[in-house]
Amino acid sequence: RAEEKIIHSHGISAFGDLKYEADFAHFDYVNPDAPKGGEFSTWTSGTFDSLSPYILKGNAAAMSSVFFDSLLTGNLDEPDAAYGLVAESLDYPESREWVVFHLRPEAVFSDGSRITAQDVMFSFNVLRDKGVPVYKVLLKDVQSVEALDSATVKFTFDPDGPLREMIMTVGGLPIFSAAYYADRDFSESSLEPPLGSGPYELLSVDPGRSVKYKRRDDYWAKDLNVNVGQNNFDVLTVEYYADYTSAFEAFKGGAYSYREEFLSLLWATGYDFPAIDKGWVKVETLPDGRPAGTQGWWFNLRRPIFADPKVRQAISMAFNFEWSNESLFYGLYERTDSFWENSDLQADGLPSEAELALLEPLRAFVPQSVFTEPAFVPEVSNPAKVADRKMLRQAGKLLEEAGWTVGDDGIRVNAKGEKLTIEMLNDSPSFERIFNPYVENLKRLGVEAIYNRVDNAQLQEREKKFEFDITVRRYSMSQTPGIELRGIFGSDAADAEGSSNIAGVKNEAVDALITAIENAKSREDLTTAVKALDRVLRAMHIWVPQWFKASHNIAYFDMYDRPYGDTPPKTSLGEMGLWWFNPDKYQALKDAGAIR
Amino acid sequence: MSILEVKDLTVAFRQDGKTNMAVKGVSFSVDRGETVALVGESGSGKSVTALSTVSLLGDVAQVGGSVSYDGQEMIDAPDRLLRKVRGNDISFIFQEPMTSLNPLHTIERQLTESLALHQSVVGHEARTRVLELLQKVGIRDAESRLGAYPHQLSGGQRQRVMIAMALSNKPDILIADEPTTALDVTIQAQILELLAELKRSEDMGLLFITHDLSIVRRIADRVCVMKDGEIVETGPTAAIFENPQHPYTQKLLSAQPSGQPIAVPAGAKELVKTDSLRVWFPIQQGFFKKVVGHVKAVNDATISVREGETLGIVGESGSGKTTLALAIMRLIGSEGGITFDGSDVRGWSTKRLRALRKEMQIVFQDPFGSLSPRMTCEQIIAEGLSVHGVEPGRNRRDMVAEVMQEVGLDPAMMHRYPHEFSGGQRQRIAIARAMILRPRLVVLDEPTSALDMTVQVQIVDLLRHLQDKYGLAYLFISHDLNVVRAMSHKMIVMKQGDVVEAGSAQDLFDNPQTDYARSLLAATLEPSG
Amino acid sequence: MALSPLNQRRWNNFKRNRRAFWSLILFAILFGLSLCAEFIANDKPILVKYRGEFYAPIVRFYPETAFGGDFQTEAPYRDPEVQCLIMSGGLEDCWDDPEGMVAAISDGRFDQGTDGFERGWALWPPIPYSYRTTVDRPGAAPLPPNDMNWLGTDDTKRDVLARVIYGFRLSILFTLIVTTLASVVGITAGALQGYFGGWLDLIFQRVIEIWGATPSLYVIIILFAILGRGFWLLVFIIVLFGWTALVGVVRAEFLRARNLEYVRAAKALGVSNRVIMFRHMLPNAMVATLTMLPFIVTGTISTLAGLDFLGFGLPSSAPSLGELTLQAKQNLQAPWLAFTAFTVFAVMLSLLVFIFEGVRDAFDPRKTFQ
Amino acid sequence: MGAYILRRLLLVIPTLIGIMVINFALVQFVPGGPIEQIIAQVQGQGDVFEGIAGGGDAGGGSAAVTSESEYAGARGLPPEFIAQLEKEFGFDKPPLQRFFNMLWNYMRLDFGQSYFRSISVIDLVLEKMPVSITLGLWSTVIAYAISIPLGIRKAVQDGGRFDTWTSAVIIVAYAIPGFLFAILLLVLFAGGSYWQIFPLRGLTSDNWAELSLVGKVVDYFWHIALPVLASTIAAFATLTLLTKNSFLDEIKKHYVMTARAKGLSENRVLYGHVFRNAMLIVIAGFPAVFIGVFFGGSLIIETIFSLDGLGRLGFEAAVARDYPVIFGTLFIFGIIGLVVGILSDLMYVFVDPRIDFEKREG
Ligand SMILES: Nc1ncnc2c1ncn2[C@@H]1O[C@H](COP(=O)(O)OP(=O)(O)OP(=O)(O)O)[C@@H](O)[C@H]1O
Ligand SMILES: Nc1ncnc2c1ncn2[C@@H]1O[C@H](COP(=O)(O)OP(=O)(O)OP(=O)(O)O)[C@@H](O)[C@H]1O
Ligand SMILES: [Mg+2]
Ligand SMILES: [Mg+2]
Repeated sequence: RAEEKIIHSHGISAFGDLKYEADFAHFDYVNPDAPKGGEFSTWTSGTFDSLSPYILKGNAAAMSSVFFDSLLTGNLDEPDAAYGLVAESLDYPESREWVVFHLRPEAVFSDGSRITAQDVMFSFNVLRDKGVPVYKVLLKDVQSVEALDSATVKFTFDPDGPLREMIMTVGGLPIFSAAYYADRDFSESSLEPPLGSGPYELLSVDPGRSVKYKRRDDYWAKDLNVNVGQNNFDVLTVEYYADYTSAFEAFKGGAYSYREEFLSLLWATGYDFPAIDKGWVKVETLPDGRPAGTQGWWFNLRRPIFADPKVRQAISMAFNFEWSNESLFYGLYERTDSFWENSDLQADGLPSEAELALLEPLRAFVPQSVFTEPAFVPEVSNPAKVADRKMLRQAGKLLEEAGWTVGDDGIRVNAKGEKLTIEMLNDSPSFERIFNPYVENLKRLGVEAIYNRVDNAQLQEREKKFEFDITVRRYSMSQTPGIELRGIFGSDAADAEGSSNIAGVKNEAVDALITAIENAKSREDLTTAVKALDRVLRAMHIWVPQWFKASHNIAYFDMYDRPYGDTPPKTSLGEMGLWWFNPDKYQALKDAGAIR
Repeated sequence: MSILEVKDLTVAFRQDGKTNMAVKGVSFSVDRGETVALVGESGSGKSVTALSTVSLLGDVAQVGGSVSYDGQEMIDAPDRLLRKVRGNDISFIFQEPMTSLNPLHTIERQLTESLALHQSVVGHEARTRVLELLQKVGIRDAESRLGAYPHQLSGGQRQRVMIAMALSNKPDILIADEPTTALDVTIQAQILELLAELKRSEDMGLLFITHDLSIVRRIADRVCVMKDGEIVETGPTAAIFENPQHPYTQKLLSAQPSGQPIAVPAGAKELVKTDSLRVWFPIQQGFFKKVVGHVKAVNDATISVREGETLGIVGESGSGKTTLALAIMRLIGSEGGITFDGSDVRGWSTKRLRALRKEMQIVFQDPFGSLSPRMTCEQIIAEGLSVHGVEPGRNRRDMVAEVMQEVGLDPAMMHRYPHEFSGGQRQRIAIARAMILRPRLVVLDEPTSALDMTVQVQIVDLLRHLQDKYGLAYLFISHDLNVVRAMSHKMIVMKQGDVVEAGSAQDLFDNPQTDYARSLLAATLEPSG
Repeated sequence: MALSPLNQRRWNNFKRNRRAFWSLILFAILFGLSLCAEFIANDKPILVKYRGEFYAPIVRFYPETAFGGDFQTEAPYRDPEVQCLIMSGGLEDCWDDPEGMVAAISDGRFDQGTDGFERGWALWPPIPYSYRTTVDRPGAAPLPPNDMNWLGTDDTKRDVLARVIYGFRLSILFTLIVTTLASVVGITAGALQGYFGGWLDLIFQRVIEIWGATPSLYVIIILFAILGRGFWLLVFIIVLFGWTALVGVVRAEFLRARNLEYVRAAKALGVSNRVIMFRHMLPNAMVATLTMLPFIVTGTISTLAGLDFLGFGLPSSAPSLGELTLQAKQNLQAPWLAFTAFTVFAVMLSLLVFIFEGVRDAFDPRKTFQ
Repeated sequence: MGAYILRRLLLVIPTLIGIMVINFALVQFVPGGPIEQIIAQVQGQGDVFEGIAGGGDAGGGSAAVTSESEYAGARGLPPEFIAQLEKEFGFDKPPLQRFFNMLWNYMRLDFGQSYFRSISVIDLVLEKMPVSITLGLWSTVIAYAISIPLGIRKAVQDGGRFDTWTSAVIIVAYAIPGFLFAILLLVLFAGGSYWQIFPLRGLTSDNWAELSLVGKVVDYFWHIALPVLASTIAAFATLTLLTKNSFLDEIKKHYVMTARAKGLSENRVLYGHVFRNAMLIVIAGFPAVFIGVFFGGSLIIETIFSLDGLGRLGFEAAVARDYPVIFGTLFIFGIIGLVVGILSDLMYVFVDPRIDFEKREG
């Protein structure tokens, strides 16, 4: 295999194509001349007691990863590309079974010491052995790492692993100083600011209350092309509040300057306070281009009552999203149709030629509607009434077809006389108001639905052992799906206790499609395969899809500028990196008394 | 002008919408250096009258008329004036010393408090004064008693603490409500002497409420006789005694428990017997209550009583009479033998004893304390009936009414709570409670101390009658030797926990052997002091 | 049954405390009304006349098909379709424009001669919602009060008034049962310990200490996981952990009272320990208990609310006052929630405190009324 | 008495063991453990305070941060790692052995470390104490300072106008749900919409260290005003009414009359004589209240005012199944509680010397 072509590059992407040339000056979405200065402050919930986000122990302060650089860094234009940061360039074979990173000589830690291959090696080892457990999963497929010399490091991967992503995975690891940790235990949490090489250093920390980071003027990479026009604020502040209301009140009073609103209730009713009326605070809704996340009620397919897809579909129909959206969500959400909602991986209409090519061999394993009907979209119910007669009538028919007829007491029974009883599990108080009308609707359908709220640990335990009928789960879906889909939809995971495949999907077609996704050689192939999978899964009715919000609701004191208007980069608003401080606006606010 | 002037005093209590006039227009006065005795029927309003003088009744009672001290009106007077007068100018000795002391303060603290308040005497000086006072009222070993709590004292000791408290500020007027009922004759004489002394030296006025006419005769300058809330007769002592006008006065003066106990039937069974009974109370010190010694309340008592027989127990205050009685009743722990009706009850379980309780009853020295505050008179008296199921078929309320009548209480008062009675009335409730069970042995601890002569006669007659009819055995504890004499077949004399003399009552009265007994019994023999 | 003179006196005393007396009456009325909650607030009619026959939906199950509908499940009486069916005697036309037809029939505009028409009617409770009925009003919940929902709706569009009525019943029943059981057990245990003392006291106190240190939350989680969530289980658990509240107080009072002279007198009378404890001493040691009881009662309601808060209380569809308070916290923009919760609590507590004050007074021998 | 105290002290040991046994046994049956918690974290779920902090929106929509690692979580944790965690947490040993290990460590005063933080349990508790002491101390002080005199005055004027309106006020105050009141205070007096007078969170300002002593004191009280008010508001009712009723019971007794007859002022009578007789329960409750001051936690008030106290610690530990913290605090507070129990009983004797704990035959 020595004759295999070795690629030498300044960056890498999942499928090899890079948008930016080797000598690009800056990413397109930044303002290369953004002025530096000012302070950006926002809030987060809870408390913190540690500055190390990479270990199991402690609650790390928000953004405490700014201390570190990595070999490669991503950008907001391409979902799956990475360019060299600490690494000047990298070499890898086409098979991507290994990679060699060449470190920049100027890359130094904040104490002036050089970042060496040994540091990279150390970082890898320490993360895998002592880091948060997820690194164990991520780095499982790295066979070895070796420092070829002090500026060159080589990773070798398991040929059976997810080679497409491995280089980016190891390239994205934070780099710690081996010397610094020589006399410190990496796995113990502390509030001592760690030695890193990143753009910010700790300014101050008030445990549990706030953390401030200060921009480093001597940051070695501040003028590097991947950093141009970024890291514009002198100070980044995160204020901590344990209570949502008090955090909101604090914002009203100007205790911090930027806030993204996640609560539909507040967004709809709370944003009318004096600072807004006076024009001090700007309130905006910006589009969010990320995949929406796959949130829904998942059926436990292992349960015999859910064996018939008609039953599942009927139960799904009883959920009146339109009513819920209007009555409970202030109309701020949209219905989720797809497992890859809000992305171009979402299937729609009838299958394309390419998809058919993938699907045809699997015809025996998939519902026939995949071939004959457009990708399944949940029916639209009447928003005015929680119980939509028409819908329930249809659902009832489906249940009847599945052999569940209504008994004398109004509850459905099957031929064996068993009642149609389902328990809906949940641990989140905010979901109760959504469950309750749904449960009432199910009751009108003759389904004896029981809503059971349990505590978090118990939910985990029951989900782990698959002891539930229906539960709520949200998966974040990658823009470049890969091996993780085996965990979520793969047959192997269906019976493995504690796996992510809580629905228990066990279908050869699904398995085959996941393999196709893993092996996709181009983004096009990948898209086709994912769409096919989406189509199949949707036709299987393995869940009751919930809803999503494809926008950022933000409010901020009007003293920032940004390089884009109303169309932010797809994947992020970049408020902390791309935005910059406008001293004039700030002064105006200050003069008006908006800020103390 | 008189220093204390009471005019048209009326006191009314309201209950269930009915008004109950306890005092109906009483007028009298007390001069400096004068002793006025207030005598009369139990429940006639003496205590209430006394309490109204400095507005101590609180708002349960409606007080009318006028009381003036040194020209100042006391009724509805401002608090500040009252506070200045109370305890300093007008002092009180309450009728029921057992419940009138703060149960959680040591006697030292209670005594020094008034000293500090009105004379600003504190610290060592106060302590010396207190000791001096206690010695004056005849408390032996006063030093060691300073740290005692009221419940650790005998009835007479508590009464003397009360007296000491009242005298501590050398008041202008002393209102003494039955101050000597729990005291033996010797101490009583000592106290009276003390009062006379104060009267002389401080020109103190004394309002003296008592049932003991011999005392009245001895110390009073004037006498007011009360009945049913009114003063029916008043005049100089000699005149009243010599020539009583009102029929009640006449009756009162002639009444005197007398006569002889009815002879014990021959061959009567021995009912109760003790054998070297001993009760020692540990003296504890410090927070950890280390035992540093013992109060030998009863040292070595051997007694026996037969059916139909009365054993009189006399002895100076604090000599262990009450303790002996409680021990026999097995209400406190003791050492030595107790035999009841032939069986040794010492080791008996409480459960087994309970059945026996019907047979032996006690009338406590402190009637008020022994009545459950939240039960009515009826419930209290009837309780024993429900426990022991006496005489089924009879209406319980009728039985209660009957026994109340027997002890001279109006059955109409059946539904009152204990605190709504006078001291003498409460005492009779306690007697009624014991007698209604028709027990075989009754321990009577000062059962007549708060009763006027007419009632005393009635009670003594009743007791004798019951004894005759049912063959009851009595243990009769009293300081009132007239009553003891009228009741007892046998007697013992106690001193500091020991039985110093025992024998037939006749013999003992006629021919006491020890000096102690002689001095104790001497006083009675002369009808007037 | 005739009252004994003493109880008569107590009752008179109680009555003379106007505040207590009226509180008792008011409380009795409120509680009595809430006991018939189904007939005051319900999403089913009390009585239906359909095709000449009477139906009582509150007490019996009728499928929609009984009224000519097409669902075999329980008839949704609030649906205009079903209302129309009832009023018209099951006319097919109801499926097209139920609202219009209902209006027409009510106005008498409807042609009586239509084939198959038979005028029916439904008698509704004053509040036509049950505690779990979702109200069909446009807009996002919680909705402010209007003539449909006098106290507005909660955050699931359920009528607050209906929930309060049911919630009052549930809370009061719950707390009365819990408080009664817990205080009977607690008072008895405290009395026994205080009265007898010695090893009984020593050991029992330790048991209580151990018990008191047991995390009730875990017990609740475990029992819920095994037995499933339910009213009686919760009653059981709260009693299990609540009875110790009074033990200390009662024990202390008994430790003191057992030395008093009247106890000795009762013993001398041969009264049994039980009677001494409960007839002689308890009334005198009851001050603290009587004072605490109203607070234990409301405290139990708060406990229930707190459990709801943490998600370990009654099922969330249950009409709990605690849940209402939580919603009030989460929906500060909807003050009618907070206002209702507060008012219900304040009224309930005041009534209870006043009643118990009256009881205390009635048992106080020295209390006299002018 | 000495023997009794000795007996009590000796009984502390079995009691403590009993407490630990019960709790340990219980925990064996509780569904879910720390490992499940970690798995949940890896899968991007399981914020224990979600329900408390408010703001959890079912809509969630887009998560704030979606990183590579989150997708990876779906692949599940390797079993060997879970085994390793189990070993680390000691779950590989049989329960009995774990229990005795724990007791042995505790006997040597080694309380171990939190599963989820690099801090010893003792330090953790110490870290949270300032908040708990602040809330506990001041609300207790205020509650007692107001309730007792108020209750006494109400007893003296029983049935009067003063009695009536104060009853109304304290009952209404009691009826206000504490957290609603807290939120109300926060929005009104610390929020951005009305009067911004008080700070929103914390015990002190950021620049506390630089303040003068007076400045520090002022700053402290300025910060705690709202939380203390919120946690005190409901505390008056019980104590006031208890005081009042206890006084009513005593105030008409004979010894009070004696005290009055001495000419004592009304206050001296009430506080010097009646108080001790009436307040046995309240006085004897002091030791317990005292530890309540130090170790009490108020989850909701702490959360609303972003204070990090024992209330949140306890809740977090219970929900996240942080057993070292649960058992460590249980043990520490257990010992203190038991000792205070003894003190409290001795207090009875101190208050009322007639009391003893000896066995009484009927
Ligand atoms: N509980 C106790 N603790 C300590 N000493 C006590 C206790 N009870 C009584 N005494 C002491 O025991 C002695 C005897 O008391 P007792 O009550 O028997 O006297 P008594 O003869 O009845 O006197 P009196 O005629 O005054 O009632 C007294 O000195 C008293 O102080
Ligand atoms: N609180 C009260 N409520 C109702 N009636 C009372 C109250 N206190 C006293 N009485 C009644 O008032 C009357 C007078 O009582 P008082 O105590 O003055 O009698 P007394 O003359 O002192 O009698 P004794 O010699 O028995 O002590 C009695 O009939 C008594 O029942
Ligand atoms: Mg009298
Ligand atoms: Mg005596």
